[in-house]
Amino acid sequence: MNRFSLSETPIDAAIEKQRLDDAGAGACVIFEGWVRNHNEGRVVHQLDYQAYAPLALSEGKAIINEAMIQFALRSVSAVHRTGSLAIGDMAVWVGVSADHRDAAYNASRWIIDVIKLRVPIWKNEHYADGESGWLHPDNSPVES
Amino acid sequence: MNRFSLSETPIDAAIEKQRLDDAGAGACVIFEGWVRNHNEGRVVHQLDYQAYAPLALSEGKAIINEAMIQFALRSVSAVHRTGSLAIGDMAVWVGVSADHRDAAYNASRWIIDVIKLRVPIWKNEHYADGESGWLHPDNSPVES
Amino acid sequence: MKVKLLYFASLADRAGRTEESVETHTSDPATLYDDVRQRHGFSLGKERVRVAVNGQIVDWNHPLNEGDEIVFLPPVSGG
Amino acid sequence: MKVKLLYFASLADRAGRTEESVETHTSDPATLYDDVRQRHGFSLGKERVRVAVNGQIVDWNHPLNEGDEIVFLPPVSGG
Repeated sequence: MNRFSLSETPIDAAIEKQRLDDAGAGACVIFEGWVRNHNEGRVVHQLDYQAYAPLALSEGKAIINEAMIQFALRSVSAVHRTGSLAIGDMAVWVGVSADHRDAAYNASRWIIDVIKLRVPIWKNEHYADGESGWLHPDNSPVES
Repeated sequence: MNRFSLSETPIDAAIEKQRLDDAGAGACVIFEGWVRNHNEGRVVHQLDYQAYAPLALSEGKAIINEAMIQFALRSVSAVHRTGSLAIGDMAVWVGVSADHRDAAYNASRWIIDVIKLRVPIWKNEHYADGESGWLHPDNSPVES
Repeated sequence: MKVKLLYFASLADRAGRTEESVETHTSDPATLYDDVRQRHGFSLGKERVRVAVNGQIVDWNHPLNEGDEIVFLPPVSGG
Repeated sequence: MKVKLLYFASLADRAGRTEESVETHTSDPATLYDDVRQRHGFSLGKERVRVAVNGQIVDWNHPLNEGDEIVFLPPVSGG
């Protein structure tokens, strides 16, 4: 079961994980991105994620298909939140299962790195000082 | 919250994961080892894990303490099953949270690798042909 | 011809809108971005922007057609 | 002196027991392992075995004392 989805509501990690079940799999690696209370030395209160949904879905699916080709995996599932998130909320969930842990770790890391580079989703941080700003993939501020 | 434990009963991943919560953490990486239905070309029906419990606990705790020193982590928790496991059962759960995903992935991989090398736990595979055997860390058979 | 532009994130903030319809004589996204950039005062150069037409990432010289939905994508920051 | 030996995994299978008390005159685990290995027919050499005394991994020349709990650890396979 391989899929990429967007969710406007909190991600249910337990449901996502069920998609990875496979009697041939010996290793499962899950990455979760959580909203942190700090970034680049500033106190963060809240985040908004905005997505260009049709392209985000097709890019996300393409990334998962590429991972299935590159790595010896059993299953992959990934979901990214959109909308407003509070500190501690899950922003992204990426799960893979594989026969061996080498492939599982390598694929997991590759998928989240490539999601962050290619999928059209933007993060807007709201800071304690009342300011907010759109961020780059490296979490530095964007000048529009 | 950092701990290593052994469990004679099924691991509850949701409870383990709660130990990782930290408002400063932006990344969480979870590794799960599952009982696979095959190893080195043989069909596996069941596994037993035997531990030398006092040393397994002290070695496991030492590994987690070393990980906290080596990597920029917020929290670590790991638990290993003992007793009889069926295909698909979770044999080991390792969770870490960190500000950044680099540290989370590196620590997760290091911890499971070192658990497999150092913690006195032994796996006995029961094969479809009725045979069984103790295994090495590389899953090759042990000659006693 | 008439095309539809969608704006996201920092470009939407700068443009003060999330979409607009424009009449254009340009036949490729590169020239269209130069126009739009000047009009809205975007500081991001093309080397930091990607372009999607009708939901697909395309090259800057991709031919444009009547009714296309065009999105200039500022650097993404998901995850 | 009397010490207690625990056996696990393949060594327990080969020894046909999970523990035994032994009277020994040897003062270090290296010599004790040689004795036990010969008696039970273990094929694993010391280079592939670790030794724990009273729940701690120790060197092969660690001094042994009356009542020690000694475990020769075959290669582990957790995870």
